Amino acid sequence: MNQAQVTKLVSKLRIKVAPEPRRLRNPKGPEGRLNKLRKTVTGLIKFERIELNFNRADEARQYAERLISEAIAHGDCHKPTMEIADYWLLEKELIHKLFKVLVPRYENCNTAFTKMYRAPRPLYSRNIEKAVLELRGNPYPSLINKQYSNRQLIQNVLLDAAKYDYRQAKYAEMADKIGKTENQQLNNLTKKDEITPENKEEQIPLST
Amino acid sequence: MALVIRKPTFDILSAAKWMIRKDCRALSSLVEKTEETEKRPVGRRARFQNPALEYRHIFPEFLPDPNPKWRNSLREKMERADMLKRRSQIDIPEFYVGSVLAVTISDPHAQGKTNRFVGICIERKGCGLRAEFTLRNVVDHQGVEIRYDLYDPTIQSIQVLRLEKRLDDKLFYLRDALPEYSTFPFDMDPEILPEGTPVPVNTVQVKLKPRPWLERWERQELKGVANIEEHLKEKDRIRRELRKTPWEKYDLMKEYRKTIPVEDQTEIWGEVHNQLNQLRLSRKKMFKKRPISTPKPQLG
Amino acid sequence: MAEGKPPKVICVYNKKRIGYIGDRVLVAIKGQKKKGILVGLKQIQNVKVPKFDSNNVVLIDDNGTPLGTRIHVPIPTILRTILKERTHAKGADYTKLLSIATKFV
Amino acid sequence: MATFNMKILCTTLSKLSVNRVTIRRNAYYKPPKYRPPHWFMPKERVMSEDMLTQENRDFIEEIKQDKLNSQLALESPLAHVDQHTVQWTPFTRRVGLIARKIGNYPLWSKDGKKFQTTLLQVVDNHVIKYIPPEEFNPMRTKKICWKEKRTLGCLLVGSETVDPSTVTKDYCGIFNSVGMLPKRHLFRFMVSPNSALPTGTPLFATHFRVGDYVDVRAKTIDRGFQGVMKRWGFSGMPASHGVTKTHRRPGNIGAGGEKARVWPGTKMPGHMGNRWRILRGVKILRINTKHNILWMLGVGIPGETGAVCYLYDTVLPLKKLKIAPPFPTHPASNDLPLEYYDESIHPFEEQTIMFDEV
Repeated sequence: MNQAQVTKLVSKLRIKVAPEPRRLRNPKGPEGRLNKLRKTVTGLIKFERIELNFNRADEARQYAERLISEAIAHGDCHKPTMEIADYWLLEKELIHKLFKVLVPRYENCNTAFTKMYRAPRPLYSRNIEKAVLELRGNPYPSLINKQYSNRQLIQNVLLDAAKYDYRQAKYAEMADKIGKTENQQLNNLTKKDEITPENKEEQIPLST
Repeated sequence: MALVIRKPTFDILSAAKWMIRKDCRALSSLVEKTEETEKRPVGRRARFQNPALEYRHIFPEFLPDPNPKWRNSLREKMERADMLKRRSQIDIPEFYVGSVLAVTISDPHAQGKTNRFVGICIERKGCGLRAEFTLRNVVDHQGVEIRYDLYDPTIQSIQVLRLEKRLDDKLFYLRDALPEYSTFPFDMDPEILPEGTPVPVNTVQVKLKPRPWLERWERQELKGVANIEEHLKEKDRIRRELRKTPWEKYDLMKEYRKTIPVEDQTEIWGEVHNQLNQLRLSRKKMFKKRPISTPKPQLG
Repeated sequence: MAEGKPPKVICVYNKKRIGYIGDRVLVAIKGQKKKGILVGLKQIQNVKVPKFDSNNVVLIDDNGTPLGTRIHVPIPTILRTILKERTHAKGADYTKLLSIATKFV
Repeated sequence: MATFNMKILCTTLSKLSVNRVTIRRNAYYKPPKYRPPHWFMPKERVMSEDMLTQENRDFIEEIKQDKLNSQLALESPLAHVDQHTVQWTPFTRRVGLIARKIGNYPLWSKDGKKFQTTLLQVVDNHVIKYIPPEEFNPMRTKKICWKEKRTLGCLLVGSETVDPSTVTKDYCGIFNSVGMLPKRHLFRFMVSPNSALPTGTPLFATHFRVGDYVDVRAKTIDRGFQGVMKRWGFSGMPASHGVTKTHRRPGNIGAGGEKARVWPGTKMPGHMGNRWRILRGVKILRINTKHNILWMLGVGIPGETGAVCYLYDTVLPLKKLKIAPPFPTHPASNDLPLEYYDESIHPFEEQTIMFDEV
């Protein structure tokens, strides 16, 4: 049970992070892995939508999210953040894009900054899984057409009807519950009349 | 004629419908816009300025182990509750690696059933109830190190004799350093810092004994060691260059997997800090009348 | 370890042949074989048990009386119970060593 | 005329061809007796993307919430049945619990020793169904001695209510028939007939008492394909002194002569872990009644953090229950103390431990 590091403050990522990092094996070892990921992150920030192997896309997505969250958290006059941005973005004009375009775009975004889809696999082949990685709010047309507010779908129509019945049943239930409480108050009122007729007034305003 | 009448009415109808739909959309969008302003979360930068985050330096063991395999919110909550119960019984002061502590434990093996040890804290590790720290001292020219559990119920008192920080967060090189840097008299009286002063950083540069050393100190970026270079041979310098990993500084995910994110931390400190404050205030009232002595310039 | 080569532990008298605090050992010192008790080790110890910068041994003879008269290094307090448990009525009495110890840590 | 009839008879008989159905009846073949228990239904459902509008989704959430509240409001049927009608004997077998392993941290004993403990949380367990012994004929395996088991009934216990929309319909059917929401884990406990429980009774951590011993059955951590040194604890070969190309390998696997073959059961590299194992005689040190958490002594409980494990009363002769436990189970009551401690454990809110002069 080792102690968490307290020197740096990190904002939480809104994507699923695997417990162990992927090695992305290559001749240069860990340094080569980071160089590979630098190229992918640079491409993602530059083209805003890229298609590549799933493993590399998933790792690069984590690093891109972390880079954008650092840029948002510390802004552009924080020296270590500038060094990190300089290391991670090979084309230096993308640093301006990061701080001037992406930071205002994701300033108040409380969901993930990137989206990743599994690319369709060609059928009879053994090649590797592909994935499409894109920044949220990119200028391209959307890849999936979500008909959310489509009322005419059969399930929506049926659910609306079910909702109506359910609400009616609930209101009916509440109505007769109130009815029951009322006639309870009435009969214990009648009981009280025989015992103490004079303090009748205080009770009536109370019950109405 | 009918046709003619029907056509304009049709236009009016569709226009009216268009207007209504536009209004309600405008209305609804208006409504949404106002809702959105309230719902808009606090900006990300503000989340970093939360004052409770400073507690992470004073109580590092309250942050759980960041390994996702062992994370469980209920177990952490129970562990924090137990830690606070233990802290209500004994005052665990604020101390860092490099401060000089005096620990008194009830020891069944010793004659007087209590055992007091004074030493410099060279390491503080572990989280939750497993947090522990190591004290080092030179007694009769023999270096002695003792490990203590922070939340061990047999600890009677932990007293900070000198509260200070060092340039490194682990002082293992004191084992290879000259003995004068880790000798502290047992009857050393505590130096009380005036209220509210920041924790002083002792920038002493320690002198190491000649090789052979216990660890390869030249490969760790140590700031608190003076004479590493004079003990090195050429092959050590070459091997140091080979082993260097300059890219790890930029590995964002490696750093992310070692820390607890800000959102989790604010949750933890929100739950814990008022109880910790009450414990501190109650302790401060008890020690109001102590005389304030200025810290004597001491070696090491 | 006044002069000459430092003493060398030849054998540890326990089942696992690994020396822990309070174990009896056979030590080769200045060409002779002597018995001794480990009083301080560089090994990582349990919580609240002190660990030293050098391995320290106190030479004793067969029935537990220490050969020397003074102990320079501090002695861990846990040794008092370990040696008490180890001394049996008839066998060697190891607690004599504790009586000449100057400082307990 | 007769011969004519005979001829017709023969032709009809010859048309009646009886094809020979061969049933394999040779001695050593026995049809396999394995079959899943009769309440087994496929559980996982393929989550399809049903494009609902936001209101409809909220409506579905609302219905789930109402059902959950109604189930929580369900009052335990044990309250009516008074406890003392049924007598506990050392031979009756009580129902067990389904718990989730949530981590481990140390506790200290009254004489200052540190015990590593494992925390098990009993997440809302409910009895689903009781099957009496005559109806219950479980899958026969050679290992379990059947004579004694024939007298045991089966009690289905479910834990951790799950969202009904993520589970298949016929898995929900098991629970709807009993008026409960579907549960993530469903497990059977072989219990003696007199410790049967009505359906819907909640089971709590106070079913066991502090200081009792318990058997824990769970799947061990899945370590994948492991070599001989980690899987069987071989010592391997030295790393130097001229050893070539074999440091962690098993070495010799058999003898010569007529034994010159590999015996079944030879320890070799292979898949390690993810097997059901029982850890017997685990002591309970502390119980939290609010969150239903049990602190078990030791870290040997199989499974990683978050794994599910089943708790039974122990069968070890020396650690068996001697005095009557809460039988058939502890009734739901909210005036219980928050924490129960074993007498050897030092609670954290107590004073620092002092050893007095002997």
